[in-house]
Amino acid sequence: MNTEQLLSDIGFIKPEIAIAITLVVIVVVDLIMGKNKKALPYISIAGLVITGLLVIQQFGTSVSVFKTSPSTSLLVIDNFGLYFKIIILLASLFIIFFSMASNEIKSTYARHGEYYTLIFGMILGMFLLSSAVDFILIYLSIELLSLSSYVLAGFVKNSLRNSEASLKYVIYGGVSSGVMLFGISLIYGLTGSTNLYEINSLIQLQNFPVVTLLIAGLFVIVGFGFKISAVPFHFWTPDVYEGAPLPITAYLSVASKAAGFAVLIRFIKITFVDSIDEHGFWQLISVVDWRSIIILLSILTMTLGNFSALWQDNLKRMLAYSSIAHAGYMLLGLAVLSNEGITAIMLYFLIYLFMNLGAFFVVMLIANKIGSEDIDDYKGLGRSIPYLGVSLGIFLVSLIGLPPTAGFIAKIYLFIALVDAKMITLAVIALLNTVVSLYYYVRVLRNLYLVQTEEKRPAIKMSLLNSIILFLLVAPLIIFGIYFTPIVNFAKSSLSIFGF
Amino acid sequence: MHSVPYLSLITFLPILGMIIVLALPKSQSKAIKYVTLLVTGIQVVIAALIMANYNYSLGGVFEESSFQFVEKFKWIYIDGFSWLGKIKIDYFVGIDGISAPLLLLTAIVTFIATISSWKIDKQLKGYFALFLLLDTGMMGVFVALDFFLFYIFWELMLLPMYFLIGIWGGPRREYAAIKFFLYTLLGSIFILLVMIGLYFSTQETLADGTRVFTFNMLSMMNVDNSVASGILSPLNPNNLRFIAYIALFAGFAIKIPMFPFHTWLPDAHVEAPTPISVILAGVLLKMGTYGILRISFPIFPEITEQLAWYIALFGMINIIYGALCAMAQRDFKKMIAYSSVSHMGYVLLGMASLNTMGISGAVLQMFNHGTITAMLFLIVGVLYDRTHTRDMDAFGGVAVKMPVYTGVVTVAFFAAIGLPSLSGFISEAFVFLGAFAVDLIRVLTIISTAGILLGAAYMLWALQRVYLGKLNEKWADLKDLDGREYAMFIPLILIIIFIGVYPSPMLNLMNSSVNTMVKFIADAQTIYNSFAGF
Amino acid sequence: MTESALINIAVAILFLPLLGFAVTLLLGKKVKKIYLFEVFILFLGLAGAIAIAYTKLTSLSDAELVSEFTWINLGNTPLLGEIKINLGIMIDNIAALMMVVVMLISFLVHLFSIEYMRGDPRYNRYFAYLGLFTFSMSGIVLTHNILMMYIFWELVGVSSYLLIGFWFEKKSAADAGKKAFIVNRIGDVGMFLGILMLFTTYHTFTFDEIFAQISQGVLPFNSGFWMSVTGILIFCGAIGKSAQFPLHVWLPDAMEGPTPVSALIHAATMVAAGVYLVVRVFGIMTADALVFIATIGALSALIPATIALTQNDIKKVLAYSTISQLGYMIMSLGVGAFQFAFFHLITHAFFKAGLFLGSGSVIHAMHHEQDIRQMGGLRKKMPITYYTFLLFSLAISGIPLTSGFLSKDGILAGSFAFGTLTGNQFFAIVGFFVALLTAFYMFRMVIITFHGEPRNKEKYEHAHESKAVMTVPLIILAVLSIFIWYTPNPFNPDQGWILSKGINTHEQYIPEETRYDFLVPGEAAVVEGEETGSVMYSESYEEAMHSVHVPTMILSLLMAGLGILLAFVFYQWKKVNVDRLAEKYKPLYNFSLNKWYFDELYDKTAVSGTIGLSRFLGKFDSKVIDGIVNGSASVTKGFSTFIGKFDNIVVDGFVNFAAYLSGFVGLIFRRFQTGKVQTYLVFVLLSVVILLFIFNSF
Amino acid sequence: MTTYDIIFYLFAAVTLVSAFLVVTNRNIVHAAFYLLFTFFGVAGIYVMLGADFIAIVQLIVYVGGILILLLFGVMLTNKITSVDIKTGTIHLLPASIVLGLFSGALAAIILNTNWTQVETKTAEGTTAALGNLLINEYALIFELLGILLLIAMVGAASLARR
Amino acid sequence: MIHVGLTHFLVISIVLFALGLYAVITRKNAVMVLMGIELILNSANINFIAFSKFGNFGLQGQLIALFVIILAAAEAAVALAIVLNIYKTVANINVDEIDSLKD
Repeated sequence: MNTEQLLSDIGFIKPEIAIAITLVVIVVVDLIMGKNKKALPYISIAGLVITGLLVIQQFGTSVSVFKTSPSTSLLVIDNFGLYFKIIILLASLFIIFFSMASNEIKSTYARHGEYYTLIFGMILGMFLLSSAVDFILIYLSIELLSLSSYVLAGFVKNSLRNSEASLKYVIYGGVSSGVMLFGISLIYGLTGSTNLYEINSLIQLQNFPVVTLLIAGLFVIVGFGFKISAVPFHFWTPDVYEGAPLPITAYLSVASKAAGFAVLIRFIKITFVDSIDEHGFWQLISVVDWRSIIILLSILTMTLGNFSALWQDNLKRMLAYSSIAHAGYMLLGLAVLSNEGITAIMLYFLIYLFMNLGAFFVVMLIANKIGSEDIDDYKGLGRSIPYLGVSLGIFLVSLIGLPPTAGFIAKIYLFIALVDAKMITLAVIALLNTVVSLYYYVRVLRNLYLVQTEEKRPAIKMSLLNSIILFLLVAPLIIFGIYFTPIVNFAKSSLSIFGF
Repeated sequence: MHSVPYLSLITFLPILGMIIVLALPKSQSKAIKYVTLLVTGIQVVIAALIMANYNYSLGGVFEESSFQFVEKFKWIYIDGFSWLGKIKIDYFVGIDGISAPLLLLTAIVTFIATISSWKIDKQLKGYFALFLLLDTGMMGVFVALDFFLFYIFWELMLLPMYFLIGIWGGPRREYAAIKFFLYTLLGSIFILLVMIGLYFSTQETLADGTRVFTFNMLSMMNVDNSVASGILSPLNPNNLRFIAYIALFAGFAIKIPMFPFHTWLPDAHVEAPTPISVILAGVLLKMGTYGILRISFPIFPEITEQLAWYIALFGMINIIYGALCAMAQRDFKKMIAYSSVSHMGYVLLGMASLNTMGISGAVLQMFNHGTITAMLFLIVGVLYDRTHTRDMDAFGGVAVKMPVYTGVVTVAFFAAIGLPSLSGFISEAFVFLGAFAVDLIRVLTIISTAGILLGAAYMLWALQRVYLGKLNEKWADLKDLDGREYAMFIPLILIIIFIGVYPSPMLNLMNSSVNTMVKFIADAQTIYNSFAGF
Repeated sequence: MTESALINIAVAILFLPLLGFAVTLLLGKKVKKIYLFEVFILFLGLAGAIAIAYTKLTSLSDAELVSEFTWINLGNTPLLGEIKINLGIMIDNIAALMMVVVMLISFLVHLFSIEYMRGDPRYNRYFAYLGLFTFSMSGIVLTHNILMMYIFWELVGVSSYLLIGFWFEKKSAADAGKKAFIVNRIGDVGMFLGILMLFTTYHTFTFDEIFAQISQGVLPFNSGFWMSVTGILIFCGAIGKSAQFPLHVWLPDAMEGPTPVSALIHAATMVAAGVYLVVRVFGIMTADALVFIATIGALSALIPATIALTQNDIKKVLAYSTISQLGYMIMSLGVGAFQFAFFHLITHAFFKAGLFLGSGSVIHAMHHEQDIRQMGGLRKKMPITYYTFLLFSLAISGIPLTSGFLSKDGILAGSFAFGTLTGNQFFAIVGFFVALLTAFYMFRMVIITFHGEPRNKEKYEHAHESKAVMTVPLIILAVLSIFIWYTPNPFNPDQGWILSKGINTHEQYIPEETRYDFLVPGEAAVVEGEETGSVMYSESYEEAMHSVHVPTMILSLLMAGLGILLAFVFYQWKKVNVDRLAEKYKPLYNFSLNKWYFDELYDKTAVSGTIGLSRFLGKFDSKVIDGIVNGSASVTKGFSTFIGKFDNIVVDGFVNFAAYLSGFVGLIFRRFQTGKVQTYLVFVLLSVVILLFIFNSF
Repeated sequence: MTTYDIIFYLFAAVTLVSAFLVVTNRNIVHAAFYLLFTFFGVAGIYVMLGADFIAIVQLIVYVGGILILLLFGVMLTNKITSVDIKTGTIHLLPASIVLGLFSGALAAIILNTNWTQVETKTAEGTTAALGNLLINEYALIFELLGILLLIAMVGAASLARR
Repeated sequence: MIHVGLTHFLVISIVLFALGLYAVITRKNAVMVLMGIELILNSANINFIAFSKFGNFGLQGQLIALFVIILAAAEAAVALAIVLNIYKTVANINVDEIDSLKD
């Protein structure tokens, strides 16, 4: 590899570089400006917008860059990764706005420089994760992502729950990534490579001991499962989600999960898929039965997520479990092992982005006012907050997956993929889960509207900015619920993974 | 054809109304009510125009060309590169003789429910907005011919209904609302699954000759459109059509509600405010049976024939069981609710006959039950408004103070009993005539006739307990009906008597379609049998 | 008059009372005298009915006037073929005669009610209901198809319900109305099933079309057995409406209605509709069905007669006697004496309406006292009432010179003849025995009410003869109870116009092998029957009736005389202490007094059974069916703390089983979420081990 | 048994014994010091595997950096806990069983696997080669690590400073 | 005794891994838990280097080990900062007592 090659490769990671530059700019500006930190969010937004433009520019490219050998590389730039980068960027953009509105984050005004730096650290980690095809890079990006999020989860220092969340997160994350690293070492020991494509061709050529591959794979899945909070690797999720500052919780539940899914899909598809038949179904190399493993994980994930959510009194915690459940649904799309399934996941994520962030946003605005995330404290609130209440209603209905919201489109695409693969039983299980989920989502609506209280509930004044953000979150759910051609087309066109 | 998009108008007009209602300030309560009344009133006018322009000779059911007032546009058209090919969902609405009576019914019942909503004073803006949203959902279900569209409308009704029961309902409204919500959602997920299964089993040919999967219900009814690999395709020897039929049927049965899925109904009715009970019983219950007629029967004709006996059995159970349960009730509204269970049993029985008289009877019974039971719930509402109790044993001798009202009650009750010359009789008689003619379900039909007797027993018992006998002094200052209440009852009474005396217009309205359907199912048997050898 | 004119008049008099009903009901509150409109309409109706009957019997005797229109036309249907439902009216002799009876009695009852009901707060509504009834009854009479018959059948049921419960403030009245309707419905369900059989087989409701197909040998399920079943099912309607055993229990209770109503509906017309129905469909009745009918009739004649012996309520006695007389008619139909059944229907209508109106007059005078033990000696106070009443009693007992003698004698002769032809004398024995009982209990009532000393002085003092508007109807009915209107020969009605010209014979259409042997006509009879329509039945039956005519007459006279004599011995001359006799045969006496305990029996079995079942199902529904989903309390009791929490969590009180299960699963999941990060890691390791073992393919 | 073997066993013994002492010792400061020996032992093993440069980095970073850091942590926080540190929680038994299963399975699998083994030459110096890789093929990762360290620094600082 | 080979190194790595996990899941003190994590990382590193030597996979293994060591340092810093932070908040770093966030 020569310098020219390096320079031309750098051209392909402009978005990542833009993120890194923004990160550095924030650090520098923070140092220069001293106590005045007002500019930081706007710098972040500018950085994100520029990055977004760069990402959009890249659509359609399909190259592998940073070659480690003539046949292997660290990164690939393909539409699949770019799609997830768009999701990550959108989520990040919203999170910046959330942070500006959040009382929790406002209370840490003095450390805003670090806050935005860490956010950008996460973004960089997620960007690399979405495109990485080498275990080394995958591991290190996960660590970059994790390190930033550990700190962010405990960012409000003097809050016990923040600190507790942070500690649990770091211990859990450290062990998970350690186990994953051990798994990677085993794969390396078998194949002598860390590149997914190379591993794939080696597995196809040679007969590696299946059980070793299985345990190594499982170890790797521990790491990925930790990121997407798939059961049984999810335990940190509710505790950390509840404890962390709300914008960070929202961010973890969408962006970090998206990156995790991107890498998980890549891992399975690149490493273990033999070929793709004319119907878009993936033929697994017959070493590890990934389909069964993922089916099991997804059933566990959605079932546990939904059933545990029934019990939660804290809305944040409930949403944490709900996000676990949604991860379960999305895993189903992977379990199908088909292009259609992946399209369904991608579509799901795009919609999930709006509905989940929206729900968190409303919860945050209400918490700002009433200082509680307890569902029982929402009683009778509906009439004093008409717009927030209705928006929350739409987000929750969308999370349930009822038409005419986009949540329905997300679900139906998933079920279309499942039925297409003749996995009817799974579809039934998922649908029954949907019914269970109704209980706890509707419970919020019930407290908002059905319960009548004597006491006067406070009205919540919304700033213009917040109203616009709220609108930007609600509108796509309704519009895409009724006319979903564009997002489906977007997801379908982004299906191309490099090398296939 | 007709250039006026009647069906879109009648379906989406309430949405427009909802937007206006939402835009009005809270203080303009009169304006909100009048907007709603105007919207529902226009719907009745449109429905009347549709009936006036309706061509009685066209059959519909499975043939797109013989549907009327058809509007078909590309809605979702995804031209992806994926092997799945194009995804095509149409905005496809139209009516035939099966849906036309129900469209009319919906317009009328909604209009009357609006009048009955006049006294709502709590959060009335929200109420009427949700009410209008519900209206759109109901209309949409009856006009949709694309399964996807149908499903969206079907689910669209859930949430407004949840809130309408949950916010404006009685003491246990939350329980009732969530129960309704859960049950119907549970039902609809089965429908959803079958819908997707059917999607993968049906392809239609586009103008350019390419084949695409489709949600078009009418295409699903045509065996030529089947894809051999589809799990619900009759061409597939390992198809799951039987299971799918049961799932689909269960989904619809919950809405009917069919024993043993009926337990949400009494609770929902008891807690719902009067106008919502009226809508619920008058229109929503019909959607279950309508769904079976519109979707299950023509898409799965061969299984329909196989399972006709079971459908009739459940019809019979509904009739007898509902009637006996109604008899045991003390709560007036609950009794009426169970009577709905019983009356919907006739619809099932009629459909199971698979012949013209039975299905005509079933469709007519849907219409008649819609009007009669709407009236019954209004009756309970009138009394509840004045006394705030529904315990039948707490009344007595109401007729002394409210003679006109009692007259209305008598008409409604006798209509519910199936007294000849009132509409209920025609449909019940048709159901029995149709069902009795079928050897297979004759015994069930004979058992079902006990419903005639039991119906009279519980209705008259209720009439006696509440209205006859010595006046309970507690109610010494009851007032008879006022003008608004006349406005609710008189149209319904006129409809009930008109259909009872001269049912031909209604029967003619549906006749071609019913005949088409009967023939379709009968003919399908041979077609589908030819695949059995695979 | 032309045929179409007759039809037009018939349609007019059919719908006029409906108009009267609507106008009287709607204007009842505003216009006080609107009832006169209703009475006037009835007058028109009566005139029209007489005109029709006269024309029909004189100039159009053999014709059957039919006018119909298509009500529902489903066209050619795929599986059922052509479905077309015609409605229409048919006037034959029987219908014309029946119309006169209905209109006449209805008119008289209207007149009578003007005075009887005066002062009632719902005066106008009463007349409106009477109008509705008259409309419905005319419908039954004039219909040419069984569906319309059923429609009007139900409508008379409703008007009867409304009129019985007219004084609905009285619980017993409201109860009685409900009971009448529901008990009737039992019969109606049977009739409805019969109609279903007919329609399924013949695809039409029109009598003539059904008959035509039957004569071509088309039978339900191609079997005579099912033809019999169909006939019996149709007859079920008659059992209900004519209060035949075992559905007779509603009629005595129906006496809660105003007495003129009892006269009109529950004595003269509506209850006779059952007989009229069987007359209409006589052509489809097989021998088996007829034996069933006769048996029901005989039991219905006998049982109420024994009950009437001990009743003390003047209207109850009359009610039981009505059932008994209707039983006679039904029995008569069953044994094949078709003409006499209808004849008795007419004569009975007049004298029984008279009896009721007479009792109404008495009750009116006694200020609504109905217990005969409170009466006595009224002969002097109310002479017109007394003498008419006496005449009616003679008629019902079958004393010569009355109309009752003629018709009853025919019935007895018919059953006697049936006995001689088949060897089954059961019906004849019952007939004669009931004749004895009838005479006895009628005169028991006459004597106690009108003879002797007044038992309740106070009420007696206030009693007085009724006004003319009440007595005139009585007199008219009394006049009509004399033989001369029906036949010149007081001992043999055969020569009378009513049998020779009025009541035309009905053919039987069913295959010969399913008929009574003696009803199968010989060659000659068939020819003759077709030509004149005046030849009764087969020759053998006619001969048998002729041969038993004289013995029957003597025997029936003996029976009636004996009955009257016994009544006088017991009650007038008091030769036998009745109370002691009752004491001596107390079980028998109580059995009769308590109406054979039918009400109690039905209450204990059918009524409580149904209600019990419904209660059980109601509970079952809320506890079990709902409980399967909702989880029953007992299951959840052990988890009460859990549930308490759970209630808050999901929805208040939503102890749903599914939710319970979900909650339980959730609870288990919850156990893992200890908040201790090291525990979590243990679970992760454990999961990896488990996954390893599951997916290990060593 | 060659010298190589003897040295190996020596290092192995040091590593494992000290590691065992780390996890079982009640005194956290002692444990931290035992960890020092473990890191030494591992460094020695690296040397035995011919990874001289890594061994040195191990010593510098782990011993010089991480361990010191941990010791600081211990010093700053042990006031209360060092007195009464229990080696077990109530989950000790089940945790040990699970861990035993886990490790047993892992060991069984790893030791039964037929790993790729090729005859290797004696190790040469690797530093230059590693350096080359680091700024050529793995330049991206090199940069990434830079940012990672920056983030870690910022993060740690943001939490630690008052 | 056989010649020292790959297996020997793997045994060391497995034992270190197990000991690390043991520390993580049983020790109450958060710093001890962090030490456990370091042991785990070390065991993985031994694997990488051993495999790369015995499999003759080139220097990649060593390179990974190098990265991991750097990363471990960063992680240790962050983790320790968090531990210190929580110590400041609650004066307790016993991991099993930090459980206010739970179901």
